Amino acid sequence: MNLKHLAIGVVCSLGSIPVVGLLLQQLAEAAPNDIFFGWDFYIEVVVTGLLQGVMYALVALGFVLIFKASAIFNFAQGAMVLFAALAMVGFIEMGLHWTLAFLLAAVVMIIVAILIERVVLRPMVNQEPIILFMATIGIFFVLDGLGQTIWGSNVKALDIGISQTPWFVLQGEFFPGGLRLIPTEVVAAVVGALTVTLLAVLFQYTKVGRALRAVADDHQAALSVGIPLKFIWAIVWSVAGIVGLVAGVMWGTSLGVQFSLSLIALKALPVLILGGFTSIPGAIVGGLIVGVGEQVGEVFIGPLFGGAIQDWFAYMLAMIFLLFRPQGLFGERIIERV
Amino acid sequence: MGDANGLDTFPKLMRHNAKVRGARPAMREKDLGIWQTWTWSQAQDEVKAFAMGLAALGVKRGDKVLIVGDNRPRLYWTVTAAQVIGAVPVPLYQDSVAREMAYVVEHASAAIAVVEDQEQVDKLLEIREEVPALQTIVYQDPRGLRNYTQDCLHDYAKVLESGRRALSEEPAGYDREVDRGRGNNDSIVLYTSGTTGKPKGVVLTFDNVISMARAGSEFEKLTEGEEVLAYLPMAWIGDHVFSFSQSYVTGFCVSCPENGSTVLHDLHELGPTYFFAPPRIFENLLTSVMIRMQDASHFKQKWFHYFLDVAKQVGEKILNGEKVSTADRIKYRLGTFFVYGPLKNVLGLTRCRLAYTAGEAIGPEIFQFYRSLGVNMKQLYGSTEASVFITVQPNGEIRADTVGRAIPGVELKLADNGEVMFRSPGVFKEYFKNPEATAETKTPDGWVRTGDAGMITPEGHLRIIDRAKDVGKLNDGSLFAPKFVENKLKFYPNIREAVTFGNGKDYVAAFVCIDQEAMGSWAERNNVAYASYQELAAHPRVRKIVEGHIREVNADLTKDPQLAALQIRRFLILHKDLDADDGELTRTRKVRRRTIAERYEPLIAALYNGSKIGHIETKVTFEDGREGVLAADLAIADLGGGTPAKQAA
Amino acid sequence: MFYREAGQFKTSYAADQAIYPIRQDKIGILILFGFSLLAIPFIAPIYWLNSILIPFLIFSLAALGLNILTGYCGQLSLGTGGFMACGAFFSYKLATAMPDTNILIVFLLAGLGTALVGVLFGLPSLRIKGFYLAVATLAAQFFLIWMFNKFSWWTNHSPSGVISAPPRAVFGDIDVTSASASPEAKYVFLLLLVSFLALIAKNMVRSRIGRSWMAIRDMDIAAEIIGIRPMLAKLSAFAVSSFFIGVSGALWAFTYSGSVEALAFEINRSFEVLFMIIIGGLGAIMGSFLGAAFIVLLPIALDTIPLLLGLPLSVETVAHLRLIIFGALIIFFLIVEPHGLARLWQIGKEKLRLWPFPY
Amino acid sequence: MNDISSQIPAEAAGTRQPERRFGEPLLTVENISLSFGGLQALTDISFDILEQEIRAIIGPNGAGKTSMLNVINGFYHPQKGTITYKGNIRRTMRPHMAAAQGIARTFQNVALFKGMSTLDNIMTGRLLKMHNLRAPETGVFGLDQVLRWGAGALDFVTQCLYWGPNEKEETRQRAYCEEIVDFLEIQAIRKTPVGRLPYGLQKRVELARALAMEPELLLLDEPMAGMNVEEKEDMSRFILDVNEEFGTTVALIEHDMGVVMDISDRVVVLDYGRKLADGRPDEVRSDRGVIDAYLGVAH
Repeated sequence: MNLKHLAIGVVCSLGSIPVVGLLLQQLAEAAPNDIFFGWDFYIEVVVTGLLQGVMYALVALGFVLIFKASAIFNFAQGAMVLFAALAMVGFIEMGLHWTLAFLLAAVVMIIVAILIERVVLRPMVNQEPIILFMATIGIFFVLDGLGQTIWGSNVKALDIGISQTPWFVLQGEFFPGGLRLIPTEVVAAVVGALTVTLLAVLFQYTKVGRALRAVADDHQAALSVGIPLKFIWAIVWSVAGIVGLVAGVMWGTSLGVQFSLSLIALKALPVLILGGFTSIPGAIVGGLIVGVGEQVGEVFIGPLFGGAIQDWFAYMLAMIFLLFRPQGLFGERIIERV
Repeated sequence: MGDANGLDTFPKLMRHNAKVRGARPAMREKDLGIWQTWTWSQAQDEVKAFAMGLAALGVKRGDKVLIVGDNRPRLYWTVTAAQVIGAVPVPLYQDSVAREMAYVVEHASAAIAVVEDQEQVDKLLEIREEVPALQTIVYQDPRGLRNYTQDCLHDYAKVLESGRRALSEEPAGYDREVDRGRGNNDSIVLYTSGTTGKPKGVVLTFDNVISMARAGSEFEKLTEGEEVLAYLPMAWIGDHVFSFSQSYVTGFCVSCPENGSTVLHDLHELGPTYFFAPPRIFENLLTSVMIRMQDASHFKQKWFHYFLDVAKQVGEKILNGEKVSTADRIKYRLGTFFVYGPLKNVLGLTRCRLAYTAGEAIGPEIFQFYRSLGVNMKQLYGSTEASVFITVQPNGEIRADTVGRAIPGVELKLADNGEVMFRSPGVFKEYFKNPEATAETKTPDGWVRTGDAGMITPEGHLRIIDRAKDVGKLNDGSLFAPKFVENKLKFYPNIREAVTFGNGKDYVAAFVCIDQEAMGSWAERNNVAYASYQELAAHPRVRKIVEGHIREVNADLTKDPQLAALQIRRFLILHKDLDADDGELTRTRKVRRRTIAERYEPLIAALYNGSKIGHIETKVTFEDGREGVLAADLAIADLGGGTPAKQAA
Repeated sequence: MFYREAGQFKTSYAADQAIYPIRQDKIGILILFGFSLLAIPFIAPIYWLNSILIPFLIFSLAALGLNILTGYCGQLSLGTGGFMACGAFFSYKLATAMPDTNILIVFLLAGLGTALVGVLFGLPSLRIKGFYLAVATLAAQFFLIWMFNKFSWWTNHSPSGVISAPPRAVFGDIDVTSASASPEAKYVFLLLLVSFLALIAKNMVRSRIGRSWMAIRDMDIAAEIIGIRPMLAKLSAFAVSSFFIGVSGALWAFTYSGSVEALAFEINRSFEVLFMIIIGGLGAIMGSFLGAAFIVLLPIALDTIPLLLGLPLSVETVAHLRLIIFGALIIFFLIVEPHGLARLWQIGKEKLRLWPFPY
Repeated sequence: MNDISSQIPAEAAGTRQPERRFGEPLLTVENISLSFGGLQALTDISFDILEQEIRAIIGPNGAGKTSMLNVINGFYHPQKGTITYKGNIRRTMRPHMAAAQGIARTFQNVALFKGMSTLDNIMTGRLLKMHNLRAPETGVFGLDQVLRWGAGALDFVTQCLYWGPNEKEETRQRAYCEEIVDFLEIQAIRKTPVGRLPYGLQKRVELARALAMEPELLLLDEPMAGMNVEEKEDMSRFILDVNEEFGTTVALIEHDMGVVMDISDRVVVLDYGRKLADGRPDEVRSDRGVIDAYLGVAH
């Protein structure tokens, strides 16, 4: 958890906003008759993107945690998000208060994590990464099927008391109509920030966190100093599960809890490429960049392609990015040794 | 003697083969990953060129040409090439040390040696001072010899080259040389590694070798389609006849393995149809089969042994063409599919239609095992002096304990002391430069003493019981053949060595050494704890097992009135293995009877004075070279035995 | 058990390097091929041909393609669906634009076009490896599907976005495409085509190009030091792989479904094919076929079993249960035999060769 | 062309020289400096390797020996200094270009292709020598390039069909590889997957793969690491044989001083990325600085 990196990332992503804005200004001027954008509109787009980005980052965070600790590319992260959200909705439907339901869902996720470690990971220690990756796809199917078998496959609303009516803030000269903000997204951003901070503290200052970092650095070495690898894995998967729960709640409140939630994991992948598979700040910054990039791209570049480019825009962005920095924004530089 | 077609020498046979089957394979060698093949006409070209090359090096008629190396086509061709120009090839065991080589080189007064590689070159260079007669060394594989500057060294390829040049200058030279050969010329000198004294060079003429090779081939109806693996030393008569002479006579192809470490693999690949191996190799193969099967699943083992039992009951009968019930026939068919076929496949014996074993007695269990699988395995009795063939078991008359009938052309008789004597067209000309030994072995009327004691069974088969000089008499006057009994005991895997006594005694008694590996694994399976060989050997249950084996041998011996007196009356299990390091065995694991008689004198006495316990102190040499004294009290088991003796009487 | 190898020695390198150096294998494969070609079309029910054998052959081809890239060259790709779509739409456009061209040439051109696209999306592999590359290939997946969905030019402006394969004949007048073709003809056509392509794949992997792929897979640094140009090796793998996948996509559209839309080649299709090669066996031609058979048959088996047991389950529950069992089976399989069915096959063969000895 | 014996220079055969004679410098490195970020791996290194000699590079762990080899075969790019190979000053170089110029290499930790058999590994070493088809040289500008592409495409087709020129070429190269198998005495394992081989044999297979490239300069990175005495003797013999039979120039890194003293003609000693000494084994052995820095530590 390198503060310098974090700072660079934040500055970069914030710095990109005016640049993007400027570009868009140019664009707008080039075609003044077709569309006209005001500054407020750009900012609104960017802010929406940033908030969306936090949500991506939350999902990506789960990936990074697991990849860091066990070099497993956990494709089931999306399914864990859905499963957690379904569990929480399930508890709420049983009449529990959402906070209690959240806690219970967290417990469920811990149980799931332990089960995964026991049933899947432990017998597959020392397998090749691609095999483990395939196994997580297996987990993806199981969780998907299980969640829907238990709780049904209808779209469910998740209400944790956040209003869906947009807020309009900063009304004034700059934003004639006020800056339009969706409360859920704001809350998500705040929660996301909190989660990251919490994780940072956890990693930095607790014994488990230190062990975790040791494992991430070198499995063998960690084992040789007596760090219980299996326990660490269970912890990491639990944390990833809880992070997934948070993401699930956030996504669920805005989109409703439904099957497509498990596919938002796919959205988190370019975030990972941008940020690097092993960097938590990378996940955050990457998320922000993808969120903003996607919104901006959709609004300004989309029309050139006939719209609806979110599907692939983030990937293209990430791929172009990779050509210049193969290890991602914050990934460790790969020095090949022979 | 000669031949109707005038094919009385190997060069002539080669020319004949190149003419009538020039495009058929003559030799193969597993080299560079595949079986490189030479047809008869290609082989003849090589021989032609090399013969001329040898002549160019100054080799003359009657010269001896030393040949040293593994089985390689070029070395086989060297044999023929030397014969072309009337020189006499002298193959040597490739693993002999320089000192042993020096004797032969000196004795044969060989001026030229054709060798395989650097290893052999080094040995010959080492002894060059001692044997100045050796003027020329031709090597086949130039690897590592780049910086050898001795003038006597010649690359095979260069010799071949000069031969080709000579041929192009005088194309008729080859035929002229070949035509000069006569059937009564010396064809080869084979040095036998005698157990005592210096090796003797057995001189065989073309007539000797070719007539016997032909007789053997006709007896077994060998064709040009046989596949043979040449893996036994070229200096041994068996290899010379099976993988050289018979190939020339019938035109079949001979294949050389890649190297010593790949023989089994090459055997599996080649799948010979005509195969020879000493009993030791068949035994090792069988042991490895049984060991590998122990790792198989329980079910598979049951399955395997069930069908082996079926084979034991009916396999030989089917092979011998006897009557077998349809049910058994079906069972055997199934067994062939599930077990025997695959087993023969992994052993490389799938296509084998004739397997010879000779040299030593083969265990009946081993013999029957292979025969029951459908491998037509036969025992053969022969010697260098006979150009191999003396007796062979004819099809349908296969017994584990005889070596068959004299093959056509061979006469057989027993001397008064039981020694086997024979007379045949294959009888050797002489021992090279050793008329005394020749006279000792060969009577003026052409009979040859084999040195083996034997009997003729009522059906006319020869049975070898021991070396003639080891055969003695019990006090009641009956023949005592120690090795015959010992071999019967040693066929049990649990028994590693056995020494029997009886010459000048009232009855036969025995020392037995258990096989640590076999008994050890028995002990492990049966939870018998032991700390040392000595402890295991002294274990009562071990003694019971050995006793059981001896009783079986005794029961077997009673069946034959000629042998009933050989039953073992008393025995003990030695507390240590007989060891070559202690001088109790020769390096080839032959029992040194005198040493044992001296060292274990108190025990022998105990065997004959009725004691229950024998006490012994022996000197032993430990692995680090220290010597120590091992003391032990050994229990003596008494099997009684008045009854069977009476039965015999 | 069936092997009698003794005596099958090789006297030339050509014989030693044959695809099936053992006679029994050769006979076995000829019998299998003969049976598939001459017997199955007559004895297999239409249902079998349509819903099992035809998709099996098409998936085998796709798996073969992905196996070349992932199994032999070590480049993980999740863009299979996208490349299949390329093949499907390219061939549709070509076939409708040039109705008189032989369908085989159309497939060939569509394959070549897909190969080109594959090379384009393979470019990042020169800089990145492993999962980074896998994610990058998702770009191809999403972009391509989006493109075929978005622009109606690809579907000849069909309002539904669905393309319907026009009937095309081979060997004179045997119709092998579109819904009107007889399943038997389609099957035989596919069998011949896929076998031929599999033979080509086998030839490639035992030639120089295949060895350069495997070298890159096993140790790229050592490969480069031996003189292999990583760019050439990787891009050729992308090209060849995409060609195979493209042809399989074309076959999917033309022979299997007859009419297809871009969504048929969604990301799930990519995973499906990836599963095939993992379960079948990475780096094994045979594995592609075994894996395809497994993945094609598994859902059918899963659907049939509750029916057979007479369990009164709703369609939805069955679908969910199927997901669970499918996922669990995959995990189970990966734990038990991570090297796939091809390895099992190979072990079985070794066992038979060593029989009666244990392996 | 592909017969090993034709690789042997004619003058090498014949009388054994008491003093081995070497040719011109095959490779000269001058003032090489290499750093990674702040880490200085090599500082101002200069030495040369003469044709046909066995040159050892020794030094304690972290002395920069492997980095030196990496520079020579183009894996690392030094910030300063020049490398002259066969009389030409080398510019930017990728490892595969070095391979094309006749530099082969083995690695400290065996870098075999684990998924392939011994024979396939060696065959892979022949990749640069394999040509199913060769485009004719016309000398016409532009046409040659077109012809080369055409030949490349045809070559690809022959590989797909495993037919004609491809089968012939595979067979030809297989024969060459078998010569190497024979030379290094690994016949018994030719079809074994290399992953199943014991370490010592793996090292031998790696040497075989390097030899398959018909290198002029063979770089060996600790060829005897982790071997027992017997295996070391075998390996030393093979290295000497290679040097003698094929006239291959060898540069090797080795820790076993006995081996180095036995088989090398000249030794260069590195320590902390700097050159400490350079000369014949006996000279180096008695060098004060070397004893202090290296041998002294070992005692």
